[in-house]
Amino acid sequence: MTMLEFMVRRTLNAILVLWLVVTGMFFLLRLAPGSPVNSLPPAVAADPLARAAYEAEHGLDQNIFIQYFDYLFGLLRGDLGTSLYDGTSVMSQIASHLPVSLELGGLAALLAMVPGFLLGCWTATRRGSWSDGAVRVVTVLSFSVPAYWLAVLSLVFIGQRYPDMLPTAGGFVRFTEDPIANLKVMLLPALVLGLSTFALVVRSIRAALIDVLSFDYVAFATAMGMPQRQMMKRIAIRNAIIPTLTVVGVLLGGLVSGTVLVESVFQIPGLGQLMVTAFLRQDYPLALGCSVFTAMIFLGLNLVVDALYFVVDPRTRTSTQRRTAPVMA
Amino acid sequence: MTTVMSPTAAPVPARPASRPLVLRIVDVRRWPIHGVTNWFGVGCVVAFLLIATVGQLIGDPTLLDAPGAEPPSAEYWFGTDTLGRDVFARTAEGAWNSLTISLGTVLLSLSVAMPLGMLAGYHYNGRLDNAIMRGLETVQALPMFVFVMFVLTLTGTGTIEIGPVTFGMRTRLIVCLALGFVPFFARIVRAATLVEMQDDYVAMLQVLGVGRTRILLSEISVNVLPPMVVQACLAMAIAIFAEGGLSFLGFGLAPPEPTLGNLIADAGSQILEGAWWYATLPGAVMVLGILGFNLLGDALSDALLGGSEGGAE
Amino acid sequence: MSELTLEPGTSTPGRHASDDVVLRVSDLAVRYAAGRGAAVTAVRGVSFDVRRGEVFGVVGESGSGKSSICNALMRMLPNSARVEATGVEFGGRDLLSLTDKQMRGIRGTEIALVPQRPMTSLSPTTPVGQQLRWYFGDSIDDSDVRDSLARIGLHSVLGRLDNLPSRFSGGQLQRLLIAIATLTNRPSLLLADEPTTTLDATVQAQVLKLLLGIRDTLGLSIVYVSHDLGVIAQICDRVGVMYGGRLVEVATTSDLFHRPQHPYTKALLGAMPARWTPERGRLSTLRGTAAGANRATGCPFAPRCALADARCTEEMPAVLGDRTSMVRCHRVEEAT
Amino acid sequence: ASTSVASRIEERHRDGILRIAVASAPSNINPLDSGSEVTRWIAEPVVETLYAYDDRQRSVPLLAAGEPEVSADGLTWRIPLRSGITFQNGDELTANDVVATLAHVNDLGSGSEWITYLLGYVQSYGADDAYTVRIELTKPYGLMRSHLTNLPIVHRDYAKRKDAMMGTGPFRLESFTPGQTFKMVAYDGYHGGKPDLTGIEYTVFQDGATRLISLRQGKVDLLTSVPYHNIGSVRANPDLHVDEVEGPNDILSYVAVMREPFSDPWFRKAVAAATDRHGVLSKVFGGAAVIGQGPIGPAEMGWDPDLQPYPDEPDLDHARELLDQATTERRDFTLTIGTNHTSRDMAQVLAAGWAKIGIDVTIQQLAGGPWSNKMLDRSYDMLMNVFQSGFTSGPANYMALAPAQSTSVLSCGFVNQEVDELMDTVWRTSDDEVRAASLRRINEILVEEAVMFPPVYPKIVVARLATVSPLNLDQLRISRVAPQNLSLVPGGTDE
Amino acid sequence: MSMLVAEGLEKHFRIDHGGWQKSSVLVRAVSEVSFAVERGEVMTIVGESGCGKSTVARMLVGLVEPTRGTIAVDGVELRPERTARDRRLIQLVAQNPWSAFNRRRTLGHSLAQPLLVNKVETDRRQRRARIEEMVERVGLSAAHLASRPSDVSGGELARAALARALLLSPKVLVLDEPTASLDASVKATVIDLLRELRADLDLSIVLITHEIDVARMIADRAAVMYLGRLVESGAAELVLRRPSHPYTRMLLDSVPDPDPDHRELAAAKGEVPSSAAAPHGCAYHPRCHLASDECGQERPELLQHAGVEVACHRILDVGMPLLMPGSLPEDRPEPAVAPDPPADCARDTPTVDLPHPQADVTDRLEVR
Ligand SMILES: Nc1ncnc2c1ncn2[C@@H]1O[C@H](COP(=O)(O)OP(=O)(O)OP(=O)(O)O)[C@@H](O)[C@H]1O
Ligand SMILES: Nc1ncnc2c1ncn2[C@@H]1O[C@H](COP(=O)(O)OP(=O)(O)OP(=O)(O)O)[C@@H](O)[C@H]1O
Ligand SMILES: [Mg+2]
Ligand SMILES: [Mg+2]
Ligand code: NI
Repeated sequence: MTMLEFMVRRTLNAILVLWLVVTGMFFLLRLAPGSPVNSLPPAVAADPLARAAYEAEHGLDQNIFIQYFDYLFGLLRGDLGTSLYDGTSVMSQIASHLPVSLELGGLAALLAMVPGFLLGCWTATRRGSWSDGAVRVVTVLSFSVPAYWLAVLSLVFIGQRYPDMLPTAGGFVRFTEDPIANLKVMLLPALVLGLSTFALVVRSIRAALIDVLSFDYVAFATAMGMPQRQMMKRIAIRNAIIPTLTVVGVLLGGLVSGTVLVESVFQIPGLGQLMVTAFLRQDYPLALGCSVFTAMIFLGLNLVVDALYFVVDPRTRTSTQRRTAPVMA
Repeated sequence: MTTVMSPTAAPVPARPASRPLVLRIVDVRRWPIHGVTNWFGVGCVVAFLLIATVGQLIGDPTLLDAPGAEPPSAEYWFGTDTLGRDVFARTAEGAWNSLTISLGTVLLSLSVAMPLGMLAGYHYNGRLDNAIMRGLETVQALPMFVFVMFVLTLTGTGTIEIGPVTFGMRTRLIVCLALGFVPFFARIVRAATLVEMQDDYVAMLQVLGVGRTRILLSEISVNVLPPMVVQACLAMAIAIFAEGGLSFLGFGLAPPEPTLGNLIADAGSQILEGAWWYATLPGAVMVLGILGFNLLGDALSDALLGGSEGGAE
Repeated sequence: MSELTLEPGTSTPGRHASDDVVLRVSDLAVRYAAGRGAAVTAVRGVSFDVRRGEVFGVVGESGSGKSSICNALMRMLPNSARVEATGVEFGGRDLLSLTDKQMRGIRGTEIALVPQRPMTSLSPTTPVGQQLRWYFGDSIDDSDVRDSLARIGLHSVLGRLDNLPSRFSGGQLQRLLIAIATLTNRPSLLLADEPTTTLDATVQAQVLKLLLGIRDTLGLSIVYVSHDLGVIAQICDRVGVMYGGRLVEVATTSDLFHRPQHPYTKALLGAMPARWTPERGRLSTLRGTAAGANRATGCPFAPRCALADARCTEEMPAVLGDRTSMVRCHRVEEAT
Repeated sequence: ASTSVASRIEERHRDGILRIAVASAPSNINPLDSGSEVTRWIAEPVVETLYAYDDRQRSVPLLAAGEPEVSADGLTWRIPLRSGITFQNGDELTANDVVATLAHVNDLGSGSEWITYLLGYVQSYGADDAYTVRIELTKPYGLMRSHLTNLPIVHRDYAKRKDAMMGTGPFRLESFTPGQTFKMVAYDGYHGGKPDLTGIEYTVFQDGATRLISLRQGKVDLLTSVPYHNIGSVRANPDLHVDEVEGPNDILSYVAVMREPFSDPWFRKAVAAATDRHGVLSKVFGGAAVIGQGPIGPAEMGWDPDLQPYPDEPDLDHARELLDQATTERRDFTLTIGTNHTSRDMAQVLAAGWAKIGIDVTIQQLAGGPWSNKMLDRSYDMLMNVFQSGFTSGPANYMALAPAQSTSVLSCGFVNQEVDELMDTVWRTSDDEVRAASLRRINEILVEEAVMFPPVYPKIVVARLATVSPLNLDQLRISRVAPQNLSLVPGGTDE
Repeated sequence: MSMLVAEGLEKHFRIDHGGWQKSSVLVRAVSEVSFAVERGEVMTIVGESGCGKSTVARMLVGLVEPTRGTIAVDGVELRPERTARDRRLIQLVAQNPWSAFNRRRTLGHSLAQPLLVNKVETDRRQRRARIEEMVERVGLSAAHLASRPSDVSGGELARAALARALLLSPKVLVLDEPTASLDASVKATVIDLLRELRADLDLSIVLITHEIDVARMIADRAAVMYLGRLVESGAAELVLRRPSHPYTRMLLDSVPDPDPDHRELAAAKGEVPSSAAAPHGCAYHPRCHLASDECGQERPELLQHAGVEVACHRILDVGMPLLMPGSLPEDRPEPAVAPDPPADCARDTPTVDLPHPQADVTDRLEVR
């Protein structure tokens, strides 16, 4: 399979899943008790005239399937309807919140993956030493500390002293407004968010590397006198990345989930916070829009991981041949 | 290439003594748990369980008669909150809630995921497998948190009566969280089943006429279960974390029922005003639980799987 | 390298061996720590010589310590293992007292290894061509080198250098690995740890011929580990028989097959279907298994030996003979 | 209190911008859509009303040129407008703008909260000429005057927009980030006196504690909704001033009289008697509230300070006696509250109190929409929420009373002829004395019948840096912070 | 009537290559394989790895559904969906004893399964007795039943696997490389056991193996497979000692002879091609030193030739191999016993005496 072919297949699969998600959520939301009209001021919502007028205005009086297809076509056009709460376009809300989340997630991923990768490689070669033990303790602790608790604690212990580090206490600044202030404000949340990812990357790389180091091909390279450094670079790390990549999909899910919590604690106006508010207010169109976008991002990121997988592990290209390797002999 | 296997290619792996699994788990002396960290993990879990069970008997989590916002003292170990409640009593009750919900979640999701995963693995690449996998992918396309929020929003926070069954918030939380865990478990079960399916003994059983149900229930399951026990332990940690996160966001049990998450959330303002004990101590108990189950998972992985699970540790 | 031919397809005992010793192993012991202070002694008191141009066979059942010897010679045992020896002399140096760095210099250049499982001995994610380049460097572009590779049956591999190892058969890969092991630096000693057990008989024959051909051309010595007496008979000059971590008998191949001394050797030969006759009825002459033999205090074979007495279980027999041929057995000792 | 904070403030004040921390942002910035205080706080400097309250809470003309002309039957109102008043985009205010405003708030599909007050009363409206607005009513509506005092007038082109605000006030909305920040600059063409400030900036801090921290650290000048738990520490801080006034802060708290157990008056009275009002006052509000009895509080029209049927501390013995007389078997109910922290704390204190007479309370915390669902479906036992009523209704909280009227769409099932009639009077009459008397009587009946019993009336609490000029507390009493009238005073104020 | 009759067995696997058009490859794992095994007879199938031996075995026991062809045991045709009765007719013993048992179940449990599910023995006690009897029959003790696979040796496991297959008292036993993964000394005991059982139980056995030595020792008849097809079949003495087909000869020659005085490693030319792209004509022709143009064009049929069936165009050109004295089937009354073995170090295969072309082929390998 070529890269293009592989990606097209994966993309089609992702689109199918996305469609299932949208369809499932849409109908479930519509089946849920309580009309969205009820989020109007009670006296308005209680009045049959006002109710009918509102429903007509928002197309809620139509057949559910018509609404569904309207929604799907809207989705294709980039129109996700309007928020019940404030009547703004869901798309514009998402457009203004999404970049913040992406920045936060990206920053967290960067802060977690790069040092995590390096530390994981480092400890794998020092298996059993005290530094390995220390790293193990640190990583287990790191992913055992819930981000939201850490966030609350950091509000206290760091926020009191360095209020500029906190988006909550200083008001959030967008990257486009003031990059430095923005990074300052994002640093702590990104660290908190990335901590568990960092720990899992370390553990995963370490485990994979230890595994790989016991494989025949490493033994052969060593027996052929290949210097340790080259062996790590050419063989060990390259092969150890593959199992880690499969974990990365899960990690990304964790990051996306994590933004929801961390954004709530630090009051960062990202997609996560928007989504939580939307859910709490039962602002269905907004909640649905946010969820669809989250799913889209998640599936998109997984596509990227797939692509990486394809690059790092050329065996995927001949996946079917691999299963029946004897045929090729 | 050739199937000529030298004896080296199929060494008899050293396995723990062959006694029934349950006995091996119960007999502490024989626990192959060694190393400080593993025992520390067991200690954490025990401490967490103690707080959740025995601790919960000490003090009343909803009684408002204490002085407000007092730091920890001999009388109130974890201090009191602004409404004058004993934070320790609330933490213990919260730990109990966390524990029951997490345990329920893990058990429920396991009981759903085991059959699903085993069926998918048994029919690897078949139509049933594809259908199951697509379904799991769909549930997974939303991060678990978002997914649970979605379902909880749909069903509201009150009790729901479906026929004669009343779904309280606790049950609902369990069901939602469990639904989020199912893909996670099902994938692992499926992978483990696949490995088993490639083992000759399954083919042999088929030749001997053992049916699908029997193979899955009485043969493959005994091999899939030990790794799942390890995974369940790790999942307990995640469930405690997730339950805490949900109640932190306000999607958990309703007040005045304390949960570790809503204790932390409640503390928000107070902690800045110097009431450090308010969020710190319940949070520490939660960390105790999560850390404990994580380490216990590692330890069990050593003990049950010879430490080779996923090459981890 | 163009002189590489595979002309002599067979090996006559002693034909290629000279008297200078390439490797001299004295009293080698390998111990694995097995958790909680317990230890497994996989190899003990093993002494043998390998002479220039000689194929020294090591034969024995699973777990008898064959691989442990190879790995000890390469100094590639896991950290949990301890190696002791009065000396492991190779090219005038004691391998065990070299620094790690010096040892790295010897690996691949003076001592090379042919692995047991060719299918998993190349990195699975890098094209074969690139891996060849790691070892051969740019010389892989020379037509000479290519020619010699093609001549040893790697023609089809050279045509598909951008393919991953999984696209080649075990035979092709094993030939490739042998080429890498022997042709990059022309080592003087080759350790072959059951290089053909995973291969078909037809492919095995090809690989064995290749090994012998290379031995003849380069004049290297080979330590050939196997549990297949047929292969041993075909290619080895001298053979050491391992049992329970001990070398119980060393003899020239011809002597071993025609005049086996040790009861174990005899039993092993007797259990070969190829040497079975209908008159004999049963094929097996041995009871029990080799499990736990390396924990025995006396002769490791005593529990299964029909001739064993109390002395055998208590006392390890002394070496009878010299380094070129020896046997360790009380019964043989008594007989002489 | 450090010098670095002081210098930071001084540095910041050079630009003459007042920074205000608010607890939440309005859902949209159309000031006609929402009656909530969050919208109002942000809209105050930008939009103005036809009439305004003076410091004695009498309605006086602002954009109107004088008192409205009301026809003898009370059905036709003519309001003269001042001329020469311009919007912040330079357009002159005319009757068309007022008509556009009215059109929006009367549009059933617009979702504007004002519809609640006008539905069924306003028949038509129009411009007689450029400076006269005419409103035709279906029946006499005394409250119209109050609404005209509260309803902001918006530029005709902006009446329906949810993403922009255009009024005649002293400040112009320059930019905003939804849910986060709102920046205003002084409008040079303002018809009144020129403000001291060059601009006002609102920042949303949802978390009370961080809101407070930013005030302490001098990042903001003014803080609305001081968390009740933290009032003590603000009071103790010499660099900060805290203003607490009795305002139209309400705790909407009523029961479903049409269903068990609250259909039983004895049960209701027992619950009312066992309500831990003092606990709520001290534990939840840190003392910044007044013990509550009926639905009408101290800042509202009809407040009766002498009406005190229930004790501060729950009278458990009496409550048990009352409960013994109840015919209903049930000893449990669900308390449905809003999602805010205050409601939650309150509910927990109350539940603990009720538990003492053996009543088991389930607390159900719901956000706006789902909360409304309950209210509209009448599927609640007891509803409770905190809200501020001043903006749409002035010094009287009619909406909170609506459930007590049996003809209301929101009726809680309480049927009382006298209350129904009095309510009609309240809505109809244009005589404040009559209205106040009616309200007093309604309050009395509801207290007696224990249909509505908020445990306390919370105060409005605003904190500011010492370097901000004092607030007008008379305006604050009806929830007007009026930041447009504030100024920055170097070195602090002396009060 | 033959005990086991396989008629025209074929198995094709379709393998998808994830591509645009879902291009797929057809692997002809087994084609047109027919054979019959008599009561009490051992028939062996030999061939290189991947030639389809296991697929035949799996088709015989119903693990793989044949694409074409029929299988009949004792005159009963077996359907792809095996019934309990079918299963009692034919059973399988798989190659690797370590993976033939559930590693977390006791041997007792595993051995009870066939009796349980086929409702052969519903009474617990009797079942137990029957299992113990069988276990002792294969040389294990009842104590082994309580242990798990990891606690017993490979040889014992192999015995247990045999016992399990025999519990259903099948008429035909299919053994897929039963000794390949065993140590030399253990292998010998298992071979002994097999020979014993066969004599006692009057079993028909299909033995699939790599090990020509083992095959020679116990087989009555032999079939040689190459790329999914039978190339030669007939009496074991003929096929395994005096092969007719060039491929069989090459196969036998490459088995190392355990005699150091007789060193002649005959290495085959090239390797087995993929069964997804088998060469035209005779599949062996690219490696065959006798190949003519015809071989590359037309596939030879299996034809009777000098007592065996051979599929080779050139068989007549090569000529009938010299016979070892006393090794023709009709010379021997008892088929189960192999002919007189040659002296201790004599070669079994008489290839030396033939105008033998292998030497130059093998020496050259792929060198051109
Ligand atoms: N890393 C290790 N840790 C502990 N014990 C080991 C280790 N490697 C080998 N052993 C033990 O040492 C003994 C000899 O093993 P070794 O691999 O050298 O045998 P072998 O002769 O090569 O066997 P095989 O034919 O199966 O390859 C065995 O009992 C084995 O269990
Ligand atoms: N399930 C399958 N799907 C696709 N191809 C298969 C399958 N099973 C077997 N094959 C192919 O069929 C051919 C014959 O396989 P089979 O396992 O029968 O060979 P074998 O002779 O038993 O080899 P070995 O000696 O290695 O066991 C091989 O090319 C193999 O790749
Ligand atoms: Mg070995
Ligand atoms: Mg096979
Ligand atoms: Ni092969």
